[in-house]
Amino acid sequence: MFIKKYIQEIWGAVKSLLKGMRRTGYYFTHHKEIITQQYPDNRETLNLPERFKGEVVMPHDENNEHRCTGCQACELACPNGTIKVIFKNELNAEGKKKKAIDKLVYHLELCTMCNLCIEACPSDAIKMAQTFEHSVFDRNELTKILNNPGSKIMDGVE
Amino acid sequence: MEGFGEVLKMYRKTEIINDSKAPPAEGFGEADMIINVGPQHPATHGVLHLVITLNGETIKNVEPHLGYIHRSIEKMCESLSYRQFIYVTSRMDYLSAHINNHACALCVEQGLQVEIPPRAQVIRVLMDELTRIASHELWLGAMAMDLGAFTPFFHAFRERESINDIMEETCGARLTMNYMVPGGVMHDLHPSFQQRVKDFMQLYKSKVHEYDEMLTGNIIFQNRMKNVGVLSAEDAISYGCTGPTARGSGVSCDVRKLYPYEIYNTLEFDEVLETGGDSFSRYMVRVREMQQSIRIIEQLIDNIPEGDFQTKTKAVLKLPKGEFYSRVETARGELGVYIVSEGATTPYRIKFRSPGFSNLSVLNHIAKGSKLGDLVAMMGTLDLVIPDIDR
Amino acid sequence: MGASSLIVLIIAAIAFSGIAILVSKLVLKPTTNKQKGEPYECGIPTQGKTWTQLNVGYYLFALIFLIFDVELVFLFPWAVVAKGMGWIALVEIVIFFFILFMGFLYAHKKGALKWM
Amino acid sequence: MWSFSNIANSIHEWLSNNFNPTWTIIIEMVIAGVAVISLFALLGLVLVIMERKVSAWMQIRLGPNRVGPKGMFQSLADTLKLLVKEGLTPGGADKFLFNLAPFIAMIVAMLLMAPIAFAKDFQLWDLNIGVLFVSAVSSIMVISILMAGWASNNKYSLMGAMRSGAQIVSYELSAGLSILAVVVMTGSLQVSEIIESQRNGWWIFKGHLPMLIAFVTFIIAVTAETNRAPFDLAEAESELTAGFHTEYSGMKFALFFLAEYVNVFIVCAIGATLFLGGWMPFHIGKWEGFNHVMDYIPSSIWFFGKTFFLIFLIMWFRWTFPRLRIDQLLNLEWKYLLPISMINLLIVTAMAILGWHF
Amino acid sequence: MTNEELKIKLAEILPTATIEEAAEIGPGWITVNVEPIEWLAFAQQLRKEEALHFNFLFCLTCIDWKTHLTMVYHLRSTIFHHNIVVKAKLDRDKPAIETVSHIWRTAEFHEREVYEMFGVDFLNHPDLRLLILPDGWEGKNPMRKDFEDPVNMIRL
Repeated sequence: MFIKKYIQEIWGAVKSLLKGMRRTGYYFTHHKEIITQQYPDNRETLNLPERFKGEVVMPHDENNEHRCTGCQACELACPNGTIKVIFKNELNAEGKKKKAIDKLVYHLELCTMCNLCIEACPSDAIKMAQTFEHSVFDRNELTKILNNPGSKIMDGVE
Repeated sequence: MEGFGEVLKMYRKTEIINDSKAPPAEGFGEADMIINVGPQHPATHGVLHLVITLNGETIKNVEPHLGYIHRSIEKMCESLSYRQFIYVTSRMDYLSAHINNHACALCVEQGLQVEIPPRAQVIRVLMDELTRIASHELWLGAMAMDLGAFTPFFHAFRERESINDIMEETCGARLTMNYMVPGGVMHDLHPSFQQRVKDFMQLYKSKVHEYDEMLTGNIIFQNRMKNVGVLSAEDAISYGCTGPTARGSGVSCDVRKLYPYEIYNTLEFDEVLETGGDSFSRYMVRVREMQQSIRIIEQLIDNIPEGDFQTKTKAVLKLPKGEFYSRVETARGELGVYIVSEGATTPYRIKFRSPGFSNLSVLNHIAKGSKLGDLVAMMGTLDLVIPDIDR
Repeated sequence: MGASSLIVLIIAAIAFSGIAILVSKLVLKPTTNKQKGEPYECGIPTQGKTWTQLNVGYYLFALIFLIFDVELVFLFPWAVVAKGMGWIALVEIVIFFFILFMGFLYAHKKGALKWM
Repeated sequence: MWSFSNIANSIHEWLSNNFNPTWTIIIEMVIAGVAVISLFALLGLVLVIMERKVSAWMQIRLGPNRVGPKGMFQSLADTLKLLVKEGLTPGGADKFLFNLAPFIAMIVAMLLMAPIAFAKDFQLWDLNIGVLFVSAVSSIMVISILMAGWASNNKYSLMGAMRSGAQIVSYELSAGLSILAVVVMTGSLQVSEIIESQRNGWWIFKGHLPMLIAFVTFIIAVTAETNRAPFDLAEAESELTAGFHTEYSGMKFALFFLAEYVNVFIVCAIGATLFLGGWMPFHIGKWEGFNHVMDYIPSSIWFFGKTFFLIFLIMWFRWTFPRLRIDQLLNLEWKYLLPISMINLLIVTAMAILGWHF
Repeated sequence: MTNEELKIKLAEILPTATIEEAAEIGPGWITVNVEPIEWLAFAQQLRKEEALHFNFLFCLTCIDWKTHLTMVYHLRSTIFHHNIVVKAKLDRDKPAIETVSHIWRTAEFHEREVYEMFGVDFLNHPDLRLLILPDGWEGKNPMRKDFEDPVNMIRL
């Protein structure tokens, strides 16, 4: 019958709407379900996973020595030209001339954090850091030199 | 950076010329008006530009104008090596970045004739399915928001966030992971991966009924979706639709079933098909597909074989001369990667057959004659990701 | 306060909005820019005239509304006395509604309530 | 006992003792104007923060929590932001109408304040056709929206205005019919008499099911009339970016915004007055003790409590439901709400004549 | 239908075409090289023929070989699930081929993309305008090998 169908239709519609309201009402009253992370406040407790790809860094040990041989594998592996290796000639202990890196220039503004340079590095000289707050006021600050001034290559790394 | 000024100049030049030259659509009447939806519009989720001819509230013609985020990825890939070009494809359909990378890796492996270890295969499939769920979650929230229901967006993001955390832990990034490499995957799984995926599945299962309460069963939502944007099976095929868009019209086109890759032929899952062809069917396909993905993950999560996660490949990859085509099922449909190799270290020509491009082309066909409000529902259920369309 | 409150309210509303707009005008210096004056259409220059005729679908509702709104105005005095008048009021209004409802059904059948 | 009416009376006495009658009236008018303006501004601030908190908690978020304790002053900061924004007038717009529209919206919202009884004996103008006044003035609201949409010279605005025109005039009917249900029961259009008639129980309880239906219809209709989701087709941000106020910015936008919220408050106040007994405390039959406790709560708290409960209900709708489409919206009115409320009115009349209520 | 049968069938329809098995693409892929003039008739037959029923054009692209262009059509049947690749060699200076947008509607957008990227003129295309590139770009075809980006910011 028409009237019966009409009323059933309305009842079904109201029921479906009440169901939705029950759900939102549940969340309105259950504050422990809140998932907001208050980002700048929780900076201390924010633990990024060790694999997080934030930026490329070159670890140095306490003697200011790094593991980079200047093989340019990272430079070749990079799809964007993010890494540039600049060489200098250096005299080693026996007085022979030896090529060594002067600067390892890293353009953070071009980097897409694809991890290919780290994969390509044969001597594990570079790795990904967990930093992620990269914003600066001057774009030039994003061009970084990864090796510390006066750093040397570690002994035994070929 | 001296080129930057010129880019700006060029941009300005092209901006002013614009589309005003475009002739009015056929049958443009007195009472009709042309209205631009996008590129800065809340419903286009990106920079899609639709020029809509309206008669009152009724749509007479929809014409997409693309290219606002065209980066010519195909041309870019021609100068990148076979290892490098994979990362760019994450930027195409950024919501299913894993699956894009997977397609490229598959194509390169096909050319190199490399067998990848079973562990890597399982990892890839797991990641693909997680990505698919994450993508559908985002779609669900965004589509609900288009229809004016704001709350499900946040509920959907809660689940998506836990997937992103899993991704972050294993792959090191949340959106553009670049985890697939030719020969396998880049890292091994994180030790806590299994536990976290199980936690996620528990979360998902405890919350999945919310979508029914908030959306699927809701009378307003049903009215908005049912009989809106009806796409027949023939049209879906003719317009080259794939993925949930076509499956909502009853076209069986799941690449995982038809042309199984990796270990999909050993897995038990259903190809989700709905026959309505309207927006509601497309919605249901995606909602049910999430459950199928959960089913796949359930089968695999306790059975990840031990072994290598990567086959060692040469440092410099060279594909033999020839043509290679691989296809995978992304969250939006069939992604084809067509590589033409001249035997060099870089591909000679790459074509990405992106699902969004074909799915978008059907919009004018299904939108004609419906209301302006329906357009939002249609665009929502076509699940357009603009970088995927523009490439 | 009586009817004079309406005057107070109107003046209050005008004063409130006027002061708010005036303060915001005083706070900043307006800058002029050609793009600023353009209508917002998602960043694309608008095509064609905006002030055109719109489809008649909107106006049919207005017409039907007019009929029903007049009916509503009739109902107000009736409603005040209905309880006191007793059954005669109910009978009268049933007849009134019946006629109105016929008109409503007619409009419905003619498709006036279908959105065009 | 401390109450609004006592304060008003004492002020009046003090003024009439110290000034001549003309000055008394003028000063009283100024005080009333200032009071209404402050109420207006306060309502805007409170309702905005309330909306944001309600939406946040429903969406498992925290909501604003930076400005002031628990984000209480967030809306104040928002107002300040809007104040220093430039109020643009687009080049192609009809400048006079464009700038007039927010004023009309404000005047309408303000005028509706007149017959509302905020507390016992505390009312600006207890006119004898109070309810009719409300339903008549509230339909002027549509003019301001149409004006804004038309004058903007923007297609989105025009569409939004047209939609809201069709929508508001349609829902005017069922809102009026559900108000009539109460009027039939009471036999008066005067707000104070309607409240007085609920001394022994609110209409929603006294009137059985038909009154409940009238109440539900009323709430749905006023949600639509105030352009609130799920009926916010006039703004429909995913379809028309911002609908009729796309071109408005700065303070002019803020006025529309404020007018919308005040309208919500007013319709909820009317709803509370008609169906929930206005400032009448909650009484249960013969529980004398309980009733006495209820009487001790000031009448203004009863009124605002009921009103804010209804406002919360409307906010709850907004953050739960998807938006309707324009034709569905009108279908809902013309095929469901209007016939239902018409038949409901007949039933209520029969009930009133038979005396089938408490 | 097996690949052998398919090959025979295709040869029947278009005797002038060269058919080869493209093993490296994957099993079951057949490459058919056609002349641009024959393409439209051939396409209609591929779509209409009951036994072939290639109703799904899932990829349409072009390759610039510096000396000539090649149009590549990837076709599939949703019933038989067999795939073929049809290639047509085009002149590089004045590339033109018949449109297939009325056979497979998806070609409409794909052809517009190829038109702007490679400059291939699709005859009888209903709406051959720029799709992705901004208006006023005419004349330069970015996907051709000799295209120089005027504002190449990073040169690797």
